[in-house]
Amino acid sequence: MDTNGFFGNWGGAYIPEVLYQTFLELREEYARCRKDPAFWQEYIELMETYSCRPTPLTHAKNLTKHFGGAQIYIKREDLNHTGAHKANNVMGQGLLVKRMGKKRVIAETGAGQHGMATATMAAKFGLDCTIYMGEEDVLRQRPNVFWMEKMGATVVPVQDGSRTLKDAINEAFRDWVTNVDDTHYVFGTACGPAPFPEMVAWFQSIISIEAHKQILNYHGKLPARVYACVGGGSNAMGVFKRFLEEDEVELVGVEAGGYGADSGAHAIRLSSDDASAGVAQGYKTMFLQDDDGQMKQTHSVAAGLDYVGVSPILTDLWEKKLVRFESATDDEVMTALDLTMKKEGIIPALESSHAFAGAFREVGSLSTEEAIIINQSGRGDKDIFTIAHAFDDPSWKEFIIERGKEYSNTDKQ
Amino acid sequence: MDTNGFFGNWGGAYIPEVLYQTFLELREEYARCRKDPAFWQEYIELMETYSCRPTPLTHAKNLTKHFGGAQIYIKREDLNHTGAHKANNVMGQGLLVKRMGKKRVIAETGAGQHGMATATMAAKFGLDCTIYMGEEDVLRQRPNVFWMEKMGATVVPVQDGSRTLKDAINEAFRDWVTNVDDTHYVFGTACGPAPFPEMVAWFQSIISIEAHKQILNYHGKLPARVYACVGGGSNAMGVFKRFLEEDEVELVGVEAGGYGADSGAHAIRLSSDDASAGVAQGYKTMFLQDDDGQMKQTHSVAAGLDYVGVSPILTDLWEKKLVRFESATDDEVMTALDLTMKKEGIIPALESSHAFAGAFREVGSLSTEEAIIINQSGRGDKDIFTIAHAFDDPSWKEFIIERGKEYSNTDKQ
Amino acid sequence: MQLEEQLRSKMQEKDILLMTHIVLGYPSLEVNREVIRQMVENGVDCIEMQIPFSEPMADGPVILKANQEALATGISVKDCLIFGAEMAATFDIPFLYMTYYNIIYKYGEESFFKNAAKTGIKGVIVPDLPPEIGQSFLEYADNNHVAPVLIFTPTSTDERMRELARHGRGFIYCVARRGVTGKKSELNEDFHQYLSRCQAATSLPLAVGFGIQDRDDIEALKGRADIAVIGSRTIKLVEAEGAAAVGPFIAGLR
Amino acid sequence: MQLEEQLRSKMQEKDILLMTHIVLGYPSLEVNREVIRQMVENGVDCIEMQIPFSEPMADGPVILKANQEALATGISVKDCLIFGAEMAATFDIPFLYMTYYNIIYKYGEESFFKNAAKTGIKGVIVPDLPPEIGQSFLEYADNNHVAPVLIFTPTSTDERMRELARHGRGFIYCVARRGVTGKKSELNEDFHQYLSRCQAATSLPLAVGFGIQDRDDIEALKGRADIAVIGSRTIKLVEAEGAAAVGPFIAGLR
Ligand SMILES: Cc1ncc(COP(=O)(O)O)c(C=O)c1O
Ligand SMILES: Cc1ncc(COP(=O)(O)O)c(C=O)c1O
Repeated sequence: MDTNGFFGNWGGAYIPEVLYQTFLELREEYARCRKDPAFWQEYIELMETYSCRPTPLTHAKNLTKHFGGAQIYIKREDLNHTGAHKANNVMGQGLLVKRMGKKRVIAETGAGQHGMATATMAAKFGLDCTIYMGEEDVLRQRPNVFWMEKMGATVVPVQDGSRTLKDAINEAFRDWVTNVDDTHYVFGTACGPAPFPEMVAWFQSIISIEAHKQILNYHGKLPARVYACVGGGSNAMGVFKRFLEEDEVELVGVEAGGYGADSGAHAIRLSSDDASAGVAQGYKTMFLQDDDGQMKQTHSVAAGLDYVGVSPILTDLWEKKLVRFESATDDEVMTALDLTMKKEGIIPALESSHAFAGAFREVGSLSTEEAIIINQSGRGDKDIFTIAHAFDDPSWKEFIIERGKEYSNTDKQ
Repeated sequence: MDTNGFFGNWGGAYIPEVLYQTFLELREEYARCRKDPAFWQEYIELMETYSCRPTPLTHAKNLTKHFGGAQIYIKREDLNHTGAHKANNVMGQGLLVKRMGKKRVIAETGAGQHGMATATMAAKFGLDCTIYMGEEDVLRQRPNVFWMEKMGATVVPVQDGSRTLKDAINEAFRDWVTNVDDTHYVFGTACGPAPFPEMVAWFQSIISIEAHKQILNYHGKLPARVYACVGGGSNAMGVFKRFLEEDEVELVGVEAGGYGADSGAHAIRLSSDDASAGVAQGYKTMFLQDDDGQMKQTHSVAAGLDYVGVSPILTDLWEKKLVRFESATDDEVMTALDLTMKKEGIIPALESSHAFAGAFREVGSLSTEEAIIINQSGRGDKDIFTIAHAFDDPSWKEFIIERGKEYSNTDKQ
Repeated sequence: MQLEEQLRSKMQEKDILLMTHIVLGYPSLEVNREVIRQMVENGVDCIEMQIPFSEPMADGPVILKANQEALATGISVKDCLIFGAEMAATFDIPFLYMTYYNIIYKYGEESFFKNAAKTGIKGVIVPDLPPEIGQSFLEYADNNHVAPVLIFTPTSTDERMRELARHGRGFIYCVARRGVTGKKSELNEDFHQYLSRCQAATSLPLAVGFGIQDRDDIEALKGRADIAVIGSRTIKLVEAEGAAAVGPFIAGLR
Repeated sequence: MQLEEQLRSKMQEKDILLMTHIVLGYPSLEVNREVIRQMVENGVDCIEMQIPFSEPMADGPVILKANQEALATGISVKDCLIFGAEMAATFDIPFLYMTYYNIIYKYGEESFFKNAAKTGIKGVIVPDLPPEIGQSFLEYADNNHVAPVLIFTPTSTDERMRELARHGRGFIYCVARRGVTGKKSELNEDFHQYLSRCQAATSLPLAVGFGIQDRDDIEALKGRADIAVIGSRTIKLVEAEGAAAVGPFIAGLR
């Protein structure tokens, strides 16, 4: 990151003037934290005692046998408290908020995982909390909304635009410019204005710091490849970061192919030609936008991946060919999920299942002497409404119909 | 455990003759495992790389402040893979099954957590799997049923008796006596015929072996008390076992008070006079039964606690006054759950919330120099249908009604 | 006369004896009474009366349901014992109680056996009490001259059979196969070898049960076993055709 | 004549100038045309025309909705620029574009400013481009004699204001409060202190916007600011009462 927050041609801080001072303070506090080994130590201790770090690296022997190629290792971010890697970033920012003395946090959320994590952190740190969530996502992820509210957060359904993640981000910014003095905006992914991309990637780097040690320990050498799904890019940056220092490790980001790269209904920013350079939501990156610069509708079966932009750090790595980008369609993702459940007893989130799908496509052609790491960014429990729906499970439907009827009847009384 | 499987006056193996030989082999294999340090080592490694052990011990500073008494520490079994302590037992038995060369596992399940854990283990170890679950519980815990099926298990709804846990156990025994040669019955709690109570408690003792080290490390001395909820008693035995060697630590088991001790609708076996000594489901313990010895209906808001019997090891410890037993009503439990979510950003399972409720009642009267440990046996996500229902959440109901309507409509087409 | 003697004297007259099973209180004691009458009149040699239990772990769907429905009518253990006494007093064949251990444990082992002895019940079958943890049970049985009937199964080793035979009285109940009551058993070569092992392990009469359903099954047992046990089959018959169907069915079995 | 000069000459005649805001294409360019006519005829001194953007991060609900509905009609950036040119050619007051940076970035900074200059547009307001990362933007603006209008806010330090003033042209847009467009601002003592700080930091004319709604607000600004900005207020007026209501409203403001 240069002094203006750029990574190569990407990033920056395209922010309304009213936030200038706050970003200055944030950048300074962040710089102090980075220089202070005690801060990272405090962060590690928090994650060890409140979340479940280090998360395991699981050798997926059955999947390995199934594909007959490289040894498949799964980095288990699903075992974090609140069920996804999002906790890493949020807890780190929580410590920062305490240092800055702010009393309130806000956040956007798509899949609801970042909202859950932020509501959790706010409860633990005793902060007021408001979560902005596209109305579309509120409907898709009602269980997460329920838990956020139970933890004391206010969840605001955003009814503007496409009523998904990007609109929630805009709305969070509107809140922030209004309540800038006492409020910190806990950005949920490695996007947004500097220093967010770098800061989020820093907190998430705990994933690859652990995985690097673990794979050397279990496999005796570095992995041939590391796979991660790419929504905003935080779990990908997290699991890539330490391995970027190792030339022999190929890093692969898997984007949401939705109904297919040619369908127009996807969220492929880097692995197709549909995106172009732009500036929105405070930063410069490759956006899915039309020729006028208006953002397009995106689609993915995974609520956490259908985002128009992508981390400027990843865009820089893409441009420099240091990370390879692929995509996986909704259908491929459901197949990969199904296989992983049956073979390993592990339920990846729909987001994470993209990384699995991307890896499954290629792993068979690697030697059995090699290893790959797949980052399981989260667990699939949260997706039961989507997954049961996607598998068209008849008893699930019946169950929901019955419950619905019960509630309709009691409501009438 | 004596040679006949008794702990004092309790336990034994009251099994049909057809199982005699299998139990002999099981007892012998178990004895070999206990003597073989490599087995425990293999178990630990499995839990470290597949589940998330050691699970953290979280200092609940906000709850501590709220009650103004002893330091509250929470043992985080919710962070296990599949979301509860049940994984400890199941993975251990999985290793045993592999040694015995059996190809199929069966299990009973109440809350669905043990079924989830068993289905998961079966997927990982490549075993056929059938789960027996009371029809009542199938309805209460549909999400768990969905995941078990997706992991390749067959879930059989049991329509006999009270259609809950005890009936699922009976049905699992019926399967076992039929398929005894190739099948292992993965008993889910520290009950049933010997060697199950001791074996399950042994695998679960990993909880207190870790917690003992952790509390000395964080608090500098032993805790004054350790709290656990008591269904069958496996999580309680797990978190008590190591501390039983320490005279100064008081152990407290919290049973399901349901609608209250006087209501008749509860599952209090040891902390009220409603239960009496009996023999069922293969072992002798205190059962909730009538004067003829017929088992009674039980009730708890927590599907995993409404069981008629209780671990014979706990009954022995109760008789010897080495563990104190209390109960918490459904209402107290919901209040404790609510407070824990708001104060700590942690969502205990309804079962585990009983331990919290029991601890909250007493912790204020202990000195702030002291510490207590509450065992959070599982996470509450699985309970969303029950919890949202119990909190009477209007947007949840609306959401379910809407979904139900959608499904009704598409089904008609 | 004790159970074994009684049976042996009948065995002199017939090439195989018949034992039947009923669940007390299902569908009612009145129907039980009628069914037993028909059984006795049509040549049944011995009847096991199951005192219902809420957790009949070793029983299959038919008897399981019978247990539950009997209990749902409100029948008590005391009702069962009074009825058992009445039957023993009325009919001149040996009656046994079959039940799970908890029923006896809660009633009190000593009182239970005293009651049985006093009311003329000849034996007790309990499927969930292995002899090594049933010492007091076995002692009370012997002291009261009520036969504790033990069970052999295809999974029992020769050694285990000899151990069981040491404690069993009256006869040995040989379970025909793995599994619970109610499903048809294959009476094949393996089964015959199993019965030979049973015979070698004990001098007590052998009863064979689990899935014995018709005249062919009984015919096949002749010369290999002393007693054929008809269990769920008559319960299903009563359900389908009423108590009156039992007499002709029994009559046609031998 | 460049923007600052134009404004200064008007400031000689009036005790405060009026700048208004419209969102191009909302509800349609036809209505925009009529609204602008009424504004000009009733004494508005300067108009900022917002080129709609799908992500108007700094705008409140009224303008946000206007952006979205304009885009839903299918309006393009080109449509907006043609319309802007028409207005600049038709009416003898300075017109500005207001938009988010991405619109200009995608169009091409150089082409955008060339177009603006050629069609008589006097200035550009972009709320999401801080000058330190807008070097090329600022250069193209200066080269084409189109004023880049920069923004002061109550959170800006004196130092930051001086830095902004160094890059700003035409006038400084002083945001009256924290927050987004559309909500009423308290024009209290704090606000007056803030305006004094603004004045001290720059010699450019000061426009005050965000929440200026009526004659009283404007009255209160006289002597403290040079330009009062009416934003969402007229959009709401058109929504509620149609374009014809704009003229009388404007006429009544001063
Ligand atoms: C489980 C999970 N994985 C991945 C993502 C995508 O975010 P990112 O690309 O920042 O990791 C999300 C976003 O919600 C998520 O919930
Ligand atoms: C989370 C959780 N805690 C506790 C229990 C109760 O079982 P036990 O008493 O054996 O720990 C269950 C049973 O399903 C459970 O799911």
